Amino acid sequence: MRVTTPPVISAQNLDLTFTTNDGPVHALSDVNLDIHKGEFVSFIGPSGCGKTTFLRVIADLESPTGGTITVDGTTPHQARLNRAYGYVFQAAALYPWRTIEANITLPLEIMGFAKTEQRERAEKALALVDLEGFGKKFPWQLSGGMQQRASIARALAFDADILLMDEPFGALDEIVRDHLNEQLLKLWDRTNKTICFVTHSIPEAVYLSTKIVVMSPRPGRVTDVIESTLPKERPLDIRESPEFLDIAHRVREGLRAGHAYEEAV
Amino acid sequence: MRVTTPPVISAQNLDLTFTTNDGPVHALSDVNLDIHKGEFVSFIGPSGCGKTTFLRVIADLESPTGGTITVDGTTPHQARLNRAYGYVFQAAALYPWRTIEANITLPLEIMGFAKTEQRERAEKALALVDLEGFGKKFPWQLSGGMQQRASIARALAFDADILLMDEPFGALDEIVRDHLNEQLLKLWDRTNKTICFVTHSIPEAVYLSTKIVVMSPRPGRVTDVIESTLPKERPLDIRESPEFLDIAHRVREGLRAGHAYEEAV
Amino acid sequence: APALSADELTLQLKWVTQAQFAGYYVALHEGLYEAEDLDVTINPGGPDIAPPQVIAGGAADVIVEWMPAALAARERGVPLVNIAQPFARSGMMLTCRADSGVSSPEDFPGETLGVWFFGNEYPFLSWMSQLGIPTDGGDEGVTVVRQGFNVDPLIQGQAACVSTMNYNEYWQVIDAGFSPDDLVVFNYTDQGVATLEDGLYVLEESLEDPEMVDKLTRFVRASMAGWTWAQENPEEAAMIVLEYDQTGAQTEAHQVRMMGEVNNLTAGSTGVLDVAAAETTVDSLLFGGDDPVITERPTGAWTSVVTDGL
Amino acid sequence: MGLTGTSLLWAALAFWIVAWAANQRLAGLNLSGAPKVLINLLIPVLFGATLLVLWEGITRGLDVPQVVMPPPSMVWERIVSSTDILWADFQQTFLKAVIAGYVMGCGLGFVVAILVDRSPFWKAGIMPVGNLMSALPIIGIAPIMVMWFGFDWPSKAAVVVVMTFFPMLVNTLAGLNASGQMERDLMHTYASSYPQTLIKLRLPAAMPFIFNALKINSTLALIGAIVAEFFGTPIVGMGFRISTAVGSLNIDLVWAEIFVAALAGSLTYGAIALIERRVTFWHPSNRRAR
Amino acid sequence: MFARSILPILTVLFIILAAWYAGTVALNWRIEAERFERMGLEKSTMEMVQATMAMDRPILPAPHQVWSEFQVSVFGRDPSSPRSLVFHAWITLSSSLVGFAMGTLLGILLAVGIVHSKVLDKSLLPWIIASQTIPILAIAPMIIIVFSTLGVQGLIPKAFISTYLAFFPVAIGMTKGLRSPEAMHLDLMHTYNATRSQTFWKLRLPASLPYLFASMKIAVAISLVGAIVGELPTGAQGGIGARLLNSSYYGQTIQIWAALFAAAFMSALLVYAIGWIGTFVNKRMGAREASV
Ligand SMILES: Nc1ncnc2c1ncn2[C@@H]1O[C@H](COP(=O)(O)OP(=O)(O)OP(=O)(O)O)[C@@H](O)[C@H]1O
Ligand SMILES: Nc1ncnc2c1ncn2[C@@H]1O[C@H](COP(=O)(O)OP(=O)(O)OP(=O)(O)O)[C@@H](O)[C@H]1O
Ligand SMILES: Cc1ncc(C[n+]2csc(CCO)c2C)c(N)n1
Ligand SMILES: [Mg+2]
Ligand SMILES: [Mg+2]
Repeated sequence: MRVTTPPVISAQNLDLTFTTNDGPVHALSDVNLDIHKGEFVSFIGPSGCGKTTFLRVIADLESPTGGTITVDGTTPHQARLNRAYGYVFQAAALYPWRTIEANITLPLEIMGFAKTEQRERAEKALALVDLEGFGKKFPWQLSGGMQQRASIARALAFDADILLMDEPFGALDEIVRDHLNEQLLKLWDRTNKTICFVTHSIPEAVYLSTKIVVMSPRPGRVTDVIESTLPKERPLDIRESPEFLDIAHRVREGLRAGHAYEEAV
Repeated sequence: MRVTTPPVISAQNLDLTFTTNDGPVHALSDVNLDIHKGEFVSFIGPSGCGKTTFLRVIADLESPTGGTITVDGTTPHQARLNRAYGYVFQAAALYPWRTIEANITLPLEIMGFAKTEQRERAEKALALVDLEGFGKKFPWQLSGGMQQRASIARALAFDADILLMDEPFGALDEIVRDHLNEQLLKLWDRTNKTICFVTHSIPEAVYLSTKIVVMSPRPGRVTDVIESTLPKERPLDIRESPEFLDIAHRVREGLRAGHAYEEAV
Repeated sequence: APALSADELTLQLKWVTQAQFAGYYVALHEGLYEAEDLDVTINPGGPDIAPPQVIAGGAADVIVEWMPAALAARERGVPLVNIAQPFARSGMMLTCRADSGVSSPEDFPGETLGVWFFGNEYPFLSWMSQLGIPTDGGDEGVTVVRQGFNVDPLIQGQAACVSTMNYNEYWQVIDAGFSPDDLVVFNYTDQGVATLEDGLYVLEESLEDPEMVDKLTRFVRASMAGWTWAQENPEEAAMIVLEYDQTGAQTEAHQVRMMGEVNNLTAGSTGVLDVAAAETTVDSLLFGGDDPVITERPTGAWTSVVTDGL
Repeated sequence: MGLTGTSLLWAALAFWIVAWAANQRLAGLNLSGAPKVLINLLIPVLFGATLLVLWEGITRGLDVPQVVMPPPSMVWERIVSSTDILWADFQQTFLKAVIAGYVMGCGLGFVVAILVDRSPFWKAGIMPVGNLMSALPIIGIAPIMVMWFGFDWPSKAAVVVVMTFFPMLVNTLAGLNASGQMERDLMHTYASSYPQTLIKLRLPAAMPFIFNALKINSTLALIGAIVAEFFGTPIVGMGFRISTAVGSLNIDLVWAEIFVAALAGSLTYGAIALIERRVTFWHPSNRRAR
Repeated sequence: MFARSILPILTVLFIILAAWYAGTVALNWRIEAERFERMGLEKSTMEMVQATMAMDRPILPAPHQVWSEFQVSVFGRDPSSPRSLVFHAWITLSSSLVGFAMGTLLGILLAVGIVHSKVLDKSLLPWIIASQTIPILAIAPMIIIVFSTLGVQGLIPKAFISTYLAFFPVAIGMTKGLRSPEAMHLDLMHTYNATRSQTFWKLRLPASLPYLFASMKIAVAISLVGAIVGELPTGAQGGIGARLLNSSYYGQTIQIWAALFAAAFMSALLVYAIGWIGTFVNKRMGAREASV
């Protein structure tokens, strides 16, 4: 339906091999994937299958050793210089010497926003992740979940069109996670951002995404791309619907196939 | 049904307040709970509700500030001296300078087992968690999941009747987790141990337990105790049965009630 | 065996092993101490070894020390007594560069002078106080710097004059390419402020014990024999010193030359202290200034009970 | 002799035991807030007092000659009576040589580290050579510096510069690499410029290391300056005084100077540690549990 | 390997050498010029440059002068003769190794005490720090004298000074190391009802070893400095320090530099050796192989 516009992220025959001191590690092999504007794409797969690596290639944090990738129609490098994306790391990676607010304004300072705008945006971002009133605290004074939300706020603050999120909710309990999932869906709905989302949880992937990319390790390949048939409007209890369970089942099957090799080391 | 024998663990009006430099933290409040021999009890609740604290009280790693608790009919202190339980921590906590085997024999060394018996028991424990052949490896040569299994083997090695497990599978992906859940159930079935198991995952709690304890934070209280009606024999696809979903629903409701206050910090 | 029953005695030198102490090394090496039934241990000194402290701590029986330092220590409560004086003359000088414009003591004010401290500063201080020159800088006075271990300050022009011994540092200046004409030398003896150097001192309590006095007498006798030997065989004596030098920094030529100069200072000494010279030393230390080296005339700072027995 | 002699020694030993027991008690107390701070100060002070009493008791009780080791009471008298000398020496050695050398040495080490850090090539070249240089015993450097920079305090400052330069260089370089990969990647995703990353990430992350070097250097600098004064000085300065006082058997003055040195060193160290606490308040070693 | 580590070192060394030669000419120029002037000689610039690099007692000797002195006094002489640097290096090495061993032991004991006793923890640390602000060279002569009063001479007093310097980094590092096990690892021992000594031997000690080796590297370097300092007051009894001092006393700059380099070289070797032992032990303890 959206295929008329060019994809926001497009990978062709992408290949990435790390050279380590005990031989090369083939982290990504022949990955082909198009992601269009406004899509919510989840990446799922066993540990070490290359999910993080793929996100890092998009973010110009790794250079592919083969194939091509474009982001926003240009190279990842140019896209990074254009500040085309916000990145949420697997861990919160907040700077302990900055308050939560100062952590959120960090990218804004670097990108040269005015002081007042910095403050405004930080406030808005804090509100988005339900952290009003915690701006003056230091990271270690917050729980792990709150820290993770602060790091999401930081990625949201400068309002890039692409959001790259690497297992942002890994450390949270199910209820908080559900809540943040809902919030994220709302945000995505409202802003029409393109979101790439790595997760280990099948229900989470199914609940959030318009497209689920299943990967398998050694070398990291895309084994399945599942387009979700769920509606855009998704109450939490959609997760008990047969359609949901169906997609979840398909994802689980795809994953199990990947595991057939032997379990990840 | 089993109420004729005295409970293995019994808490009455248990209370625990931490004094910290910014005021007291009420971690456990008026907890009443009986756990009988051979039960598999899961603790579930939002972050910071006192699950770990409760396990630590049983293990004599914290002293309650009110109420009473007996373990094996005696005080937790005496029970610890009797080496009545094995404890599996939230992280694997293997000693990096010891091989997997030496990690498993660590408690045996301390408890003064004979060398040959140490080796035998280590071998048996390794087999129990599917780690035959990895005894001579060092922890970092194993994946996170394998490390966690090694730490379970370590707790099993000295064959205590009580097993305290604090989110042992938190860091694993779903497929590996399912596998370990199955193994754990088999072990429990075979040995008739009493298991206290902390988890964040509702399906996991429901799948494993004979009894699910739902807790809520601030102060940590037991809000619901759900006796499972599932049979002892539990194939993985029992999780798609209506009975299972029913219990899961009840747990989720209990949890949500706990969250109503405000989310955990 | 005599070696077993020999009386033990420890001698603490004032400085490192060099021809300045040749008499003692010769006596040790040639068996002169052994002949007196003595088992002598010679401990070399160094820049931070204060022999009076060593003897007060009980780590030596006899020390080689300059009389000003010994008298100063006496005032500080270490009852040192001179028992013999092998050095009849003083070898201390102040050596100046001719190109610094210093040709007489009147030229000192405003100049920078290098001085040894650590108990060796007393002759200089008493000389300056006799001249009435303050030593705390300024146009009227001289700027004193604590000279390090060598004569580099003079060679490099950091000081107009430095302290030298005529048997040692003076020759280092010459070796560095200065000819005697490039230098102006103030000999402390010529300036009338000679002080006695390199005497043998013990604690008062040693002299209360007749046996110890006998031991010391034998020691002084053997040591003086060593000095005489050194007078007669300067080159061999220098070689003996080199043999005892554990640092390997000394050179043969230097030690032979030093031996010659030192022999000039010990010439004619029998070990007996010249009381007149000692009184001169005391006078020059007591004299002048608001800050004399010693405050009152010492009593009992020297004795002849040991040399009487020679 | 009566009371002096051995009874004094026994009294000192008794005091030691009593003080130890008192400390055992104090350390066992479970307090918080102001009393706790007080106790934490009191315990080491009591411990120090014990050492002094033992020292006094042993020197007096065993009749140790005061030219070998004077009792602390005598040292104290000397401190009080010679404040002018001590102050002049302190000025010469500490206020001039140590501070100048410390500031220059640490500053230079810091600047060079920042410059070198940009180039792996220079880093790979300078680090091993730097390690070798910091292994040079400074006693050897001191006479050379006196030769080069003259007798007054600049030569002492130069020794201090040499001594403090390498610890600062090595620590700053290590500190600049202390920021985590993920934190640096974060900056990279913002397309942050080099100076921005330096100021906003790498320097703050390096602070614990830099303060480590500042602390090490604060004791090194004092020792270095004093030692350097053994190789030629004008006739003022702590090292000068110590060595001449040994020569003239004013051992009480020696200990008075040592006291001043230890006091100055400890206070400097304490001050830097205090600043460190304020600057690196965020570091896990400085913050109490949540 | 070459481009990544050797080439940069060579480049830096080359720059140092170049600066050194330049410094030789610059620093020695005036004295040579004055000397020739006193001798009434006229010299060309080239001759002057050569002269500055061939002085007997230069302010700064040229690298090749130092090197040839080093070679001669290390390889060219009987190692048992006091003229050989090997002779002196051995004297210094033996007392610094003894001091290092004692310092390490003392540091470990203090750390064990601090970790296990609340009183020691609270009372000792400030004084351990204060002890290091005492200028050791100032008391070195007195230590030598106090020891000789007790009848102990030679190696032990020097080793004591090394001990005094070396115990500090070990005590600090080891305290940190013994406290490095995470709470969880300690709790684990607690659940086994392990005794204090079991916890020490099976947990605290192995966990502290990396810290121990890191601080031993610092300690071995400064124990060498301590031994050299201890040799200064007893100037005539051999050792690198005595050599330095006597060379200085006789203005033998070239000898000073050669001795200095011998000391630096020895110290680098010791540090390297400790590092090597540390790596070996670490490997035996199953540490990950370092990537570099
Ligand atoms: N910098 C690197 N150097 C060498 N190998 C690397 C590097 N980064 C990742 N790898 C390897 O590449 C593979 C893919 O890693 P990646 O981090 O992308 O996995 P992942 O899917 O994100 O796993 P997880 O779920 O555990 O986060 C792994 O085998 C990993 O060990
Ligand atoms: N040693 C301690 N000192 C002070 N407060 C503590 C301590 N340990 C735990 N707490 C507090 O007690 C409460 C309960 O903590 P606990 O670790 O038992 O939670 P939990 O249920 O295990 O949470 P999680 O799911 O995050 O592991 C929390 O608010 C926590 O901050
Ligand atoms: C730091 C230092 N102090 C004193 C002397 C002087 N000194 C002591 S004994 C003696 C006679 C031997 O030449 C001399 C000159 C020195 N050179 N260096
Ligand atoms: Mg990843
Ligand atoms: Mg917990």
